[in-house]
Amino acid sequence: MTALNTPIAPARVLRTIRPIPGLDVVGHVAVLLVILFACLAAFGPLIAPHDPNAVNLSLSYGGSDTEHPIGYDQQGRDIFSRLLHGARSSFLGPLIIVAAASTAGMTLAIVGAWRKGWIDATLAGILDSSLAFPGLLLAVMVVAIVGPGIQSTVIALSIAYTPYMARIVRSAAITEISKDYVAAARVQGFSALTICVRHVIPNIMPIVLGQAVLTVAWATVDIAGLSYLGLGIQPPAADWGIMLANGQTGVLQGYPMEAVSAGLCLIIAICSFSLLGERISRRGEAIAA
Amino acid sequence: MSLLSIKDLKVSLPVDKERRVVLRGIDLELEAGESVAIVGESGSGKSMTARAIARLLPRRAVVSGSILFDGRQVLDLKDAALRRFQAAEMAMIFQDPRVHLNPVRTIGDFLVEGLVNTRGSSKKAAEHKVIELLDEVGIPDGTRRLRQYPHELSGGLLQRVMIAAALASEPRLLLADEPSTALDVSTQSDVMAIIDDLCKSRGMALMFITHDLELAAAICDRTAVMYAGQIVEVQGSTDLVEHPRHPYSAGLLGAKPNVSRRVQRLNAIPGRPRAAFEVQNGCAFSDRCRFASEECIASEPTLKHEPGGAVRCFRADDLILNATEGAVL
Amino acid sequence: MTSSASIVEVSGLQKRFGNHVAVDDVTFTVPEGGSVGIVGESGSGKTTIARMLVGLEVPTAGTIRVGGRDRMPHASVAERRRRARELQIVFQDPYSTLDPRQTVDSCLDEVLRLHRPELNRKGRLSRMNDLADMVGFDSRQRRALPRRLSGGQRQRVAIARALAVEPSAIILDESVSALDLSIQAQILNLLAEIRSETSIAYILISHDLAVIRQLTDTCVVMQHGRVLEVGETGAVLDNPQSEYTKLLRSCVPGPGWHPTRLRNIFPGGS
Amino acid sequence: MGRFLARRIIICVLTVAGASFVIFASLYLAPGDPISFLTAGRPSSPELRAALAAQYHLDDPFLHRYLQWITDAFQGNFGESIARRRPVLDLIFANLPTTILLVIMTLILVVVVGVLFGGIAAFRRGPIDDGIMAAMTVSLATPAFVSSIFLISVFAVGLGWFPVFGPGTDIGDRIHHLVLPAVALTIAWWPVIGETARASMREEHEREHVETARSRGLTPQHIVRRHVFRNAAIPISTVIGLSFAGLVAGTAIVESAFQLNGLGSLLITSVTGRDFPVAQAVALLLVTVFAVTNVVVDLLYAALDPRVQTSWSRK
Repeated sequence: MTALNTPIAPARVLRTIRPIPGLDVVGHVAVLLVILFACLAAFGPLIAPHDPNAVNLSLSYGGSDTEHPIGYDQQGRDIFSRLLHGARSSFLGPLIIVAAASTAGMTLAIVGAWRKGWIDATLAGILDSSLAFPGLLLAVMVVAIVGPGIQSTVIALSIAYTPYMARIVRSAAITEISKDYVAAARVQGFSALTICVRHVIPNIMPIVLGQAVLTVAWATVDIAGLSYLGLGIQPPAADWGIMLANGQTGVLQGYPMEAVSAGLCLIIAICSFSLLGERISRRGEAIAA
Repeated sequence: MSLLSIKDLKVSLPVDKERRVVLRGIDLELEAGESVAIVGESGSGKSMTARAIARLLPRRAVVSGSILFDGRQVLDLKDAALRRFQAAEMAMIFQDPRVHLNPVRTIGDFLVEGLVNTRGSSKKAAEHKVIELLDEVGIPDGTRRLRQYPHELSGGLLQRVMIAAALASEPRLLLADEPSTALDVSTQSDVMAIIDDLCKSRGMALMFITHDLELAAAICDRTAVMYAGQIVEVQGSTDLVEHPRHPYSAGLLGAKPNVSRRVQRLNAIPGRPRAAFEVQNGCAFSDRCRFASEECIASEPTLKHEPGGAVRCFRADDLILNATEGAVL
Repeated sequence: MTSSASIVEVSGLQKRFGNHVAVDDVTFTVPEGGSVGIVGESGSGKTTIARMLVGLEVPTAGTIRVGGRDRMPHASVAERRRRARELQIVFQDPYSTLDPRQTVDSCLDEVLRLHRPELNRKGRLSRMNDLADMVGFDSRQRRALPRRLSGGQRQRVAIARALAVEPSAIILDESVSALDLSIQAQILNLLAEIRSETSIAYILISHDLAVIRQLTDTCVVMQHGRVLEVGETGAVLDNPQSEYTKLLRSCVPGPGWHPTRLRNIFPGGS
Repeated sequence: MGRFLARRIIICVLTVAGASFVIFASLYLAPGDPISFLTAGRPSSPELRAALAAQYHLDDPFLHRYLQWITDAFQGNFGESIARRRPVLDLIFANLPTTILLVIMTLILVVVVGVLFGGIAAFRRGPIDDGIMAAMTVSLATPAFVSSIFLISVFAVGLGWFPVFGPGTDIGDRIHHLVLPAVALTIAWWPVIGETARASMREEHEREHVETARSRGLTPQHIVRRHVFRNAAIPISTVIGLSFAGLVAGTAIVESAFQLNGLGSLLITSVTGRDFPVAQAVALLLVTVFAVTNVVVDLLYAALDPRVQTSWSRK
């Protein structure tokens, strides 16, 4: 099917792609998978062969055929099309969460690391105690107040991930700021903002980026989990978390395809993001050392 | 027979995907009770030599040549025999005692574990013995010190604890890898004096690794100067400081500022020290040497033995080198 | 202006970190174009003095006058830039002294842009050439990132960066102690040349008496944050007055020297 | 040490106070007036409205309301569930045993599996290490609700070794029922411990003090036991402590997946069923547990690392 072939470029294009220096084979696979999932999130709904919400009860738990490679779910909807649509809703939330948490976390951390003193001490205290509170719990409480939905969970998780981000950035920023070249720049009379923007941030960027990619992985788990529990994205939307919740009924009746396919999509996506994020972080730490 | 006899010792280490040579053939003899200093700058391979003798090289190091200790081949020792050699025949002291002691174990644990684990002493007997040893290295209140943790002691005291631990096994060879470099000036002299005293009074052979030729001369009978993974000169320590035979030795002496007088210009050696793996054809020092001839650039000199020492230089006999004024022709 | 001949005047300087007094009642002056050494072992407070002089630490008490003006903490950006042109610093560790992402040229260029805004591209380039010549850099090295440079070369860049501001004095905080002997000699010679060419003043902080002797005219001996002895460097080292200076002097190896056990300086020693 | 403990406890109390205030105040952030939010459109009798007004002290000033609520809460009075018309405390007590048992079983599994395989990976370089690392990556990327469904599909529906749903009756039966949920949670959490164990043991084994030990001819077993394990225990136990909160939060998901009557599933059903008093009470309870865990982690750290003890006792 064209849908399957689209992300894989023709051989001519492939030859122009060079391996990324310093990245191992697994890292390259992770990069390709992350690109694949990004494409799915962007174009998945456009290339889906069928309407993900077209119900046909006569096809309930129908097996696969040429038009429907994975078969049908309980309500006779095409699982493959639902997976393609689900990619977007599964990644859009995490992406917003990571963007928000990275920006907020980095700002807080660098201000704290630069100013030191009571500002940093207070920040460090808050960060340390907030680590004990899982984002999932905060999201559940927000849902308790404003009701289920993707917006509320995204906002809650953005707040919940900020301290994680801030903690990592803070320790990297403290190491960087304590280096002599930063002291030299201060003695040269450069302003704090200039030093941070020109020197500190570019040098800790690999660590921030690595952590951001890792956070995409964890936020995907959380968003899917919340949707699975019925607190996030609401049915009948096509989403991997919802498909797992629906699929659980199928599992009990001996039709595991929906749950298994959505579960595998999640596992592969999370794997690629965490592998890639880990490698970027490790590289950043190696450069910083 | 020498206590320690090193012949053509070569070591290479894996770096990324390639192998890097760090020692390019070391030949050195050490008699029982004798003290020899190995002097060199960073990357010269002086520490690697000591680690090769103690069998502490990194896992994937490739070693060739021979190290005979009392006639036995150290490089062939395995498992229990190797541990017996390490535990009973030799001991090693390192540059930074703070990282070479386990921070979460007490001084007592550290001192006693060697005796209990490798000698089968009882804990009580071991404690008794190490308290005596601590007194010998200038720590009289040993009983109290045994209960302390490394972070509660100063660097100088920690280095004395390391010395006491080295003495505990009554070794015949002490390897001291820059034992005073990380310490303050005043402590440095004290620690060196302790090592010197104890080696002499116990008849222990000492291999003292340092970058300071004058400190080497004050402690050791003989000095070997290393450059780029080779020994370039061996002589009696005092002779070497007064009449260096190799241009590099003379260069090191001339580069050192003097505390008792100021000179117009230090006789700095141009360029930077070469690492063993960077050496091409010819003498490793030729690119920095004022006296290098065509021969020096074309082929590599061998370590030529002569009365009182050995030197690795084609032009050693043409040159009259002066320590304080640097090298002159 | 109290004394037009001194560039730095420090009086009654004190720094506390919590209950610990790192620097206590330190007074000394640096004449214009002079070279003053501060000697001491770890914990003597010598580095803390350096950091206070350039405004990286705030003194608990005492005054620092540079170029006849008191240095108050919390200066404006413009004031800090003015101060930068009075006093620069070169640190000890060659490996953290440069931004790993900046080439030698872009590091110097950044400083020139800030302190010599009147220069155009060409003017900056010619100034950079001068600086590179002064510290002995060729054009290939100037395009290199710090990780391609050796320790000695990095210290040369740090010196050039300090000189780019054209300060009246440079603080050398153990700037040669992390270097190999043969490289250290090169840098010491370089520093001596620069001083003879530019009449810049040095404040040299070191634990190494020989380095102090080689590069300074007067020196200050410190222990536990206090000044023990001040005087002409030759006189202090040849004829030390305080017990501590005598001890330091006696611990330097040389011809005929032998280490001695110094039980008395340790509180635990019998 | 005493002052350190006091400081940690003060921080703990402040955290609980802050969090409880947010949990309490969130009622007033909700759209609409509190009573109609609490009843959530259910047909409500005047008695219920009066009971709610009394429970939340709605007639008092705001701060006073909070103080009343928190005092009540610490006396065990969380009010009454709106959906089930039972005291909240009864519901919590009814659901507590499952969660506690599940957390204990999971914690044991996570620590044993994590430290064991992390340790093996640390010392067996090559294919064994690679294999364990790959297993950790995949396992970590498998969310607990996904592994729950896979486990149910294979071991409950397919092989029939374990029950599909429910909490069980006596203790043996309860454990039997909780095996699959505990395994599902373990799949998500053992790599966290495993990676730390591997990294810290490897790091310790490369440390200079281990080189000293080797130079003294000590046996490898002695070095690993007395130096590597002992020192690696510090980061490992810290990470176990930090994982605890996430693990407890994770019980909400597996309890829902396996339809167990635990605290987590109580929280979820009260949120989906708009039973706010129950949600508030469970959240407050969890927050308190987490804050106390934080203190315990710090104390553990101080107990294991002598450097920390002295630096704190000096402060």
